[in-house]
Amino acid sequence: MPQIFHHSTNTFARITIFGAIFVIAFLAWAVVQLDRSAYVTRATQVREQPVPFSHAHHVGGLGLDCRYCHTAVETSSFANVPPTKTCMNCHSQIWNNSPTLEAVRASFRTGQSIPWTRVNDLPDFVYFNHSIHVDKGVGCETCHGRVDRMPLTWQSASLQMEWCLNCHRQPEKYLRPLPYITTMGYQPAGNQEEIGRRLMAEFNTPDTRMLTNCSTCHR
Amino acid sequence: MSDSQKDLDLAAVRGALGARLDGARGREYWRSLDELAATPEFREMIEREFPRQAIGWSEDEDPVEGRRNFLKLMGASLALAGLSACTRQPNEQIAPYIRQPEELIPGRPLFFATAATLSGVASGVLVESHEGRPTKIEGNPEHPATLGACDAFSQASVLQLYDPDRSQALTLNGEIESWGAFFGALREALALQKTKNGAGLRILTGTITSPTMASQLAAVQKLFPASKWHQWEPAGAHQERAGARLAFGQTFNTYYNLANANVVVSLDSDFLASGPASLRYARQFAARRRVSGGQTEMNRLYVAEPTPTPTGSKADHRLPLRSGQIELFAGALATALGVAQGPKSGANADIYKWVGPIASDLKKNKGACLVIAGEYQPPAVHALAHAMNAALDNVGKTVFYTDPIEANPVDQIASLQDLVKDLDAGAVDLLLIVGGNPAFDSPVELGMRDRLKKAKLRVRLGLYDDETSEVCQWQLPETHYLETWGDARAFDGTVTIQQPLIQPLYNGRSPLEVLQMLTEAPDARAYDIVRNYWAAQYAGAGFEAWWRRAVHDGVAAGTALALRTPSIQGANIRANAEEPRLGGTFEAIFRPDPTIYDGRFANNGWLQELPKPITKLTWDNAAIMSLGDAFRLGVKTADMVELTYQGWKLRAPVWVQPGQIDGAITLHLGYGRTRAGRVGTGFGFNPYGLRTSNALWSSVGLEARKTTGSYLFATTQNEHMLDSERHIIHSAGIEEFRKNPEVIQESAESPPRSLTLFPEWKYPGYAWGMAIDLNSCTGCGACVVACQAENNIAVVGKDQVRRGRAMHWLRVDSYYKGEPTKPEIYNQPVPCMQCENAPCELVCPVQATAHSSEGLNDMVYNRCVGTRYCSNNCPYKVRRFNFYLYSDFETPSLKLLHNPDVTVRSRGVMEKCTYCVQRINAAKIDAEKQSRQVRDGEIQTACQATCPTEAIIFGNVNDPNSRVSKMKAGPLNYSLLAELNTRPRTTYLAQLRNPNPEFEA
Amino acid sequence: MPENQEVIEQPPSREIIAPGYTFGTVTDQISAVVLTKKTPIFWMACFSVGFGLLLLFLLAVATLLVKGIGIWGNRAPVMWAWDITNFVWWIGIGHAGTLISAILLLLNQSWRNSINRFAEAMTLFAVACAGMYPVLHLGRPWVLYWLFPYPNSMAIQPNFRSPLIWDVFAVSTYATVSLLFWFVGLLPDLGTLRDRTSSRFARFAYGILAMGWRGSARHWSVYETATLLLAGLATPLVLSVHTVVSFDFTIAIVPGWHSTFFPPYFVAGAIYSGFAMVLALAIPLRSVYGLQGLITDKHLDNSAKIMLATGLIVGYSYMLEAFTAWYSGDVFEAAAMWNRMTGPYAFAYWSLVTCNIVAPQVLWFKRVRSKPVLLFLASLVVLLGMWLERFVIIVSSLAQDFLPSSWGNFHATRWDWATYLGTIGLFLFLFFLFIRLLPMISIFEVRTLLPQAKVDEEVRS
Amino acid sequence: MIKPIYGVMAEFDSPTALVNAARAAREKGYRKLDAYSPFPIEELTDVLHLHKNKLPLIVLIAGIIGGLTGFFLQYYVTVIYFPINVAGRPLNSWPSYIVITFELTILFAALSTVLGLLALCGLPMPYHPVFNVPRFALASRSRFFLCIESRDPLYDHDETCEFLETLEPREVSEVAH
Repeated sequence: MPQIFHHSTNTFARITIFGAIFVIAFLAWAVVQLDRSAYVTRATQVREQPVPFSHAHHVGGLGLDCRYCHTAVETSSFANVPPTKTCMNCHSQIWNNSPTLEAVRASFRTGQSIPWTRVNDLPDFVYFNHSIHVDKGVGCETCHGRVDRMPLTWQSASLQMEWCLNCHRQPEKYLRPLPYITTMGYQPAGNQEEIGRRLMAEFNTPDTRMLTNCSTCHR
Repeated sequence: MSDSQKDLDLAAVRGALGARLDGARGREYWRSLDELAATPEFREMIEREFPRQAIGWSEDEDPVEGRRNFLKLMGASLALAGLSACTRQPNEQIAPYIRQPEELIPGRPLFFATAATLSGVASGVLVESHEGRPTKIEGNPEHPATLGACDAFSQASVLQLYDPDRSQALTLNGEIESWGAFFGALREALALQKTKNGAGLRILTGTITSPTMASQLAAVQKLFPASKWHQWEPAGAHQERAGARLAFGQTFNTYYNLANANVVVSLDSDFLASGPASLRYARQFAARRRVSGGQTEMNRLYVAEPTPTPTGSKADHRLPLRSGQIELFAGALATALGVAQGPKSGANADIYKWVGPIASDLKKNKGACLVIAGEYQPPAVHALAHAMNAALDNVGKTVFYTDPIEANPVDQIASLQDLVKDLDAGAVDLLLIVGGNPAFDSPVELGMRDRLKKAKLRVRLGLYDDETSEVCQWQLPETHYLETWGDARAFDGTVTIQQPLIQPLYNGRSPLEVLQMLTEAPDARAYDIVRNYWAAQYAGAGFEAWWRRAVHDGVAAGTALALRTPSIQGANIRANAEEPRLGGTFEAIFRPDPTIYDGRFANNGWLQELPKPITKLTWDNAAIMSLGDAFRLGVKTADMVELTYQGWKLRAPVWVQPGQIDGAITLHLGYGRTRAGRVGTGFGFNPYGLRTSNALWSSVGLEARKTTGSYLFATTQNEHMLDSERHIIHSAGIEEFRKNPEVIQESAESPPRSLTLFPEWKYPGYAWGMAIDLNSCTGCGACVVACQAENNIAVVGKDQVRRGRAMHWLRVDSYYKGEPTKPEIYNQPVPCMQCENAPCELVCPVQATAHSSEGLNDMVYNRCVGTRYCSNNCPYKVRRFNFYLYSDFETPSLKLLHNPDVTVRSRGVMEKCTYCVQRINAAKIDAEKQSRQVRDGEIQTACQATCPTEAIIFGNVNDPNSRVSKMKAGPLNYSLLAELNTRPRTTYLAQLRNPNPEFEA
Repeated sequence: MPENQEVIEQPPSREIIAPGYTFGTVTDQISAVVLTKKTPIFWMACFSVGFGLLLLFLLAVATLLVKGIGIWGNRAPVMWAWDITNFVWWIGIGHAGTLISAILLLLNQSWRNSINRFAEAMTLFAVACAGMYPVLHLGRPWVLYWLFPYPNSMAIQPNFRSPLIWDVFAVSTYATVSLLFWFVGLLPDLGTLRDRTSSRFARFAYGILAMGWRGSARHWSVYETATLLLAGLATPLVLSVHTVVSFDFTIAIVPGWHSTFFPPYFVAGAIYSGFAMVLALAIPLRSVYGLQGLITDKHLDNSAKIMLATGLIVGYSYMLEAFTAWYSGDVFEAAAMWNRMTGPYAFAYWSLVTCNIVAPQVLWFKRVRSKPVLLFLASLVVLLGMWLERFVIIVSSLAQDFLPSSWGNFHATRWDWATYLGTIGLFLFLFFLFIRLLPMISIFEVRTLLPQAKVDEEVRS
Repeated sequence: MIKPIYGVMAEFDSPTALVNAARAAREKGYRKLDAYSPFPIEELTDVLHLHKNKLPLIVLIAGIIGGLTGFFLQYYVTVIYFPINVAGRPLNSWPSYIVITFELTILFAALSTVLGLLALCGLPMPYHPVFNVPRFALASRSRFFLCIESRDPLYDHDETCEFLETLEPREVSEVAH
């Protein structure tokens, strides 16, 4: 009988068989990467806003404290997006006819809310409470990043479960003294881990078993 | 709550909506309601209405996304959550306030006091409000009628508020009109009436206790002297008032104090579960039954009743009697007490056998006992009860009298017949029907449905466009009590100022505002009407303070009616010697339905799906009859019978009920609605079709015969008999218990903690646990609705319930023990047991359910893949599975109802009770912020908070001083199915009974 | 076909291969089934039935995915019903193949040579059908991958204590190993087909699959070791699979499930139903394709004997089940058993007893064992019986467990039927594709059965 | 150009003939030779001195690796990676891990068996000189072939052909590359 295959098919056949293993491995790896990619988590992506509000200017430049606008952060689960009134406190005086702020003034006139786009947006089955974190030494910067350097705001962390667990499993690596909660670019005075452990004792932070309960975040 | 928040002007939006509606005319409008709800205008309306009160994730490019994200709702995303992080978060938006009200902190609920009314009588409630959305009703601890507890009706009223089937627009003959147009028409009609002193003006209301409304009606009366005000309350306290008149010659209001009663005799009164003060009574009654520490004194309850009720289930002696025999029994008892002259023996030997021991028991407890006449028993029984209480000198100790709480306690049947007379005479030009549903629920022989049409101009103010609206030209949307100002009296006359929690959703007006239209100041707003009235009442300075306090507390100080001590007109007290003869017929017994009452709650899914006490029937009523009668008729449960009463006919499905007395067929009112809404229309059958003026509550002469066909009931429990081997309910007689306090422990088999191969898991810090006192539980079911409201539990509908797919996290099982004709009845609430060795956790392949360090059996909905293995392996069967997409993610108004702190579950995931973990976490966070421990009682689970008898106690079992620890430490404590060594954190306290030793069964 | 297509019909014989066959004739007769141009009506008929049911299956699955598990009759407390019943049934059937090829190989049962190929194929397809149910019965099938350990951003992994995870591993391993075993067995025959087919495409396809097998002595020596090793591995595996499946029940505390002798009981049952399926397939096939010479009455007889033996073990298990329920003195166990016999599912219980214990007793008689038709019927009865067994164990136990308040009965919906018939369709579809495209009998192993295959002793040394 | 020859091939009718031929060739001193048959003939293994192969060792090692992977995967996940209290069982519930440990052992071993088989047989090799012989198609049906390869030191085209003829084959043919 005549040969069915050309000589080269031998090499080809082997390559396909053993190559397949690597291809599959690569695909798996790719998916895992995609799962954590900025495309999926939307981290570092600037969101469109009705008013081009610059944290860089207000926090970095003017040095406003976070709590001037986000008033509920110490008392409520929700840090609160400031009412138009808060903007107008200043902007009825300064920049009071800048076209970029027209949306704000319009809102104040018509009583229609400014439709801000959420930047740090957890899935709806996750229950995050700002107040307890802020009261127990988790700085704004720890999750929101250097807001004072964001001309337009973006989400700095992945906000994925493993990211949350990093801190819930070893808070000592992240806690800071209460006076520095809103500080941007905070540098620990000394060894973070030691400070962290001291603070945990001070705040009597629950043990990590409790911090990693499912119901701590999911209900 | 500051009024500034209330001045939202929605005119513009309504304009848009109205314009839209004008497009769709007549009936077509109704068909197009859904479609309407989906239109941008409607969403805008809802959304513009709320952002100022609620932080709402509002519109978004994709309308579906937009609707979904409108509120803190995750549900639908759950379906996608499968791909977890692989799904990107959609763009969500935040609509902040313009000016933020200072007392409101976004993310933290506020509570406001107001009152829900039933048949006109108030029960005080606290309403939880999330950024302006009322989401949950709790009892008001300050209020005498509720004492912090809450019944199923009030719990479910919040769903009624958001019901998309509520009357949404003012209509004239089914076509949308404006309030202006109506006002014009009304003025015209009134002008005419003015000329004839209002001779043609009739107002028909339900029972009214509101002082403000009373004054308005008086004012109207002054303006139109010849006008008439009629009242009709289908399940009102007519008999009670008539009884008082019979006994005292004038109308009095009666209430009791069970805290002082050692012995209670109920003459067919379900005082623990129905009636305006039932919550208070239940609390007091349970307190006198609780055995703890050395205290082993229990009160004793005798109940004579035809159909098993929650009260009957608590009885130490339950005496099955036909409703018609109660009078005979009361007479015999009165005779035995020497209060009346009656025969000492009679045809019905049982009765005379019973009265002896009961009478001596009562005599032994003079001044500390109580005879309660059922509110549906004839006047004579009430009179006898008054006489006996007087003779036992209980007045002022366990029985109290005040002037009636109603504005005008007329004989409502007479009042209705009077109206009918005028209608027939064609004397009624303008008939204003405020609330109620007379076309549906008035006595059948009056044929109200057609008679009403004889009034020339018919105006109906109602929550729903129902059977009555159908026969009226004008249908005015009524505000829900959570939408407006008002006031009402409680059982003892205490006034609550009702305050609104939210702007009217559907452009409704309150009864006060509509009645106001008849007066000189037609356009006053509810707030001013109520405030001005009380300002007028309030003598002296400091009204503002008084008003603010009254509104804040939900109780107006010093408004309880003064106590009276009326004297018995002995002549009227006669002991009937003859019981009505059945003569081959049956006795018809009419009762308001345990869950949808007189039909007003027919469109309320929570109440429809709430299993009725004892029968566990949902979505239906039935012809409840005894096993004997069923046998004689040759029928079984779900067979159809034809009932005939004085020529009126009705087909109804049979329900064979253990404990039902032979010869009586009990029919629950309220079903068979023809125009209730999408939820309530067409379920069950309508007993009003047999109910005549002369037999409102019961009468012999009902004929029943088997007919063809059978019916599909939806019950949540099929098997009720307790067998001796399965130790599910532990109980003992009090004497037995006194002799041997360990009697329960000995009968309960529970393996020692050391009996395990595994190292112990330690639970330092908090260890949450629950104790349920079966001795207190009446099985009323309020806890079930409370749980449903708190935890966003979906309504699944009759068909799914029938397929065993009801979603209640907490169920109340009922069991019968002993002979089927007169069984002992036991109630057992079953939430998740939070087992320390949870069988469900072991078998979950994805760790969607696992144990928390505080001993909670956590359930992570968004991790669940839905193998349902956990449910199979749960010996208590407390896990519920979303077989379909049960949660409503579409209806805009229903989204406002959701509790933002609890995930709304989507299709294909398992769900269950976690001790209201959202409340636990909230309390813990607050405590930790103050660097302290959570205090005992600081966390109340929804079921616990609402329970009238405090049967459910939750707390930290690591704290030996917590209430729950103390209860668990007691000798009555036992674990359900302890032999499985699941180590439940939820345990039960065994039930005790206190039978009268003189009683030989 | 090239030269001498000398197919000879042989009368059935008591031997494991009819006399008169030569290397050529066995080769040609078996490969002819695949290589022939004309397809028999029988095949057409069965295949179309299978295909039709397969479409029904797709419809059922589509509806399930769109609407949810609710379309089935599953309810509280019967959260598992036909879904898991079918799963266990199919897995059970999927035992015979590997058993025949592995265990009988180790036991030197040369009669296996002519039935192991299609038995293995049957195993594969049965496992494929079984595999459908664990996926479809999920409330959210699209997150199936959470059942596998993989590095994820949720930082959470499967619960390795759950028998369902054990299932995932056991079944997927079993499927993989069976596939490998089957393919390895096919290699030489693929070579044969490659060399015998006349169509260029077929030659190419078989050529690729044969991987250049050329029957060299070197190949054969490694090949023999490999098959022995695979057999050695598959033997404990095949016994483990149904053991693990039985853990789904024994690990749970449901009365009627929680029992220690399930593993041997389930394995026996699996082999029982497996052999029933082998007979149900072999008997029609051999008569349609005239293979009585290769699949002789001897094969049927042996299979029948194995059925009888395993059937007796199963019967013993039923009795043991009842006995322990009574002897344990456990209220709930006793109640569950009593309910099984007298409760709402009594009919199913007693029919399964009839099908699995009473009916198969006829296999004691040689006269029955030598009547293919009777054997065929018997095996169908057993297949039905084994389905009922799983149904009763699962549903009747769940329907009435601990608290009477939450008892409730299961009623199958039309979608339950559609899904079940659907997988039967899937099975037929795959199986008849296999019949048409691959040799249903292992050619090279049959060659070794021929007397000519012996190397004469005297010429040696 | 002259095509180099892979070897010469003799065709036989019966396994016995093939075995004898192979033995004769070995005795003649040929080493680079191979026999082809439609089914395994164990005698050939001894005759051609096919030393025992390494497959069992490979499989053993793979199996052990699989087992260890299985156990420590589970141990790591439950004890180290995310310790969760499941049903009050200890974190390291080793009895529960037996099943998966066993399954992975089998899986790894089985995969290594098949890959090993292919590797040791030098498969896949769709192209091979012997296929150039037209009658070789029968090697997978009913005929038996002995091939002496040209890379054998003793190989000489004519001599080898003659030698093969002495073995009374059905036919001798040369195998082109």
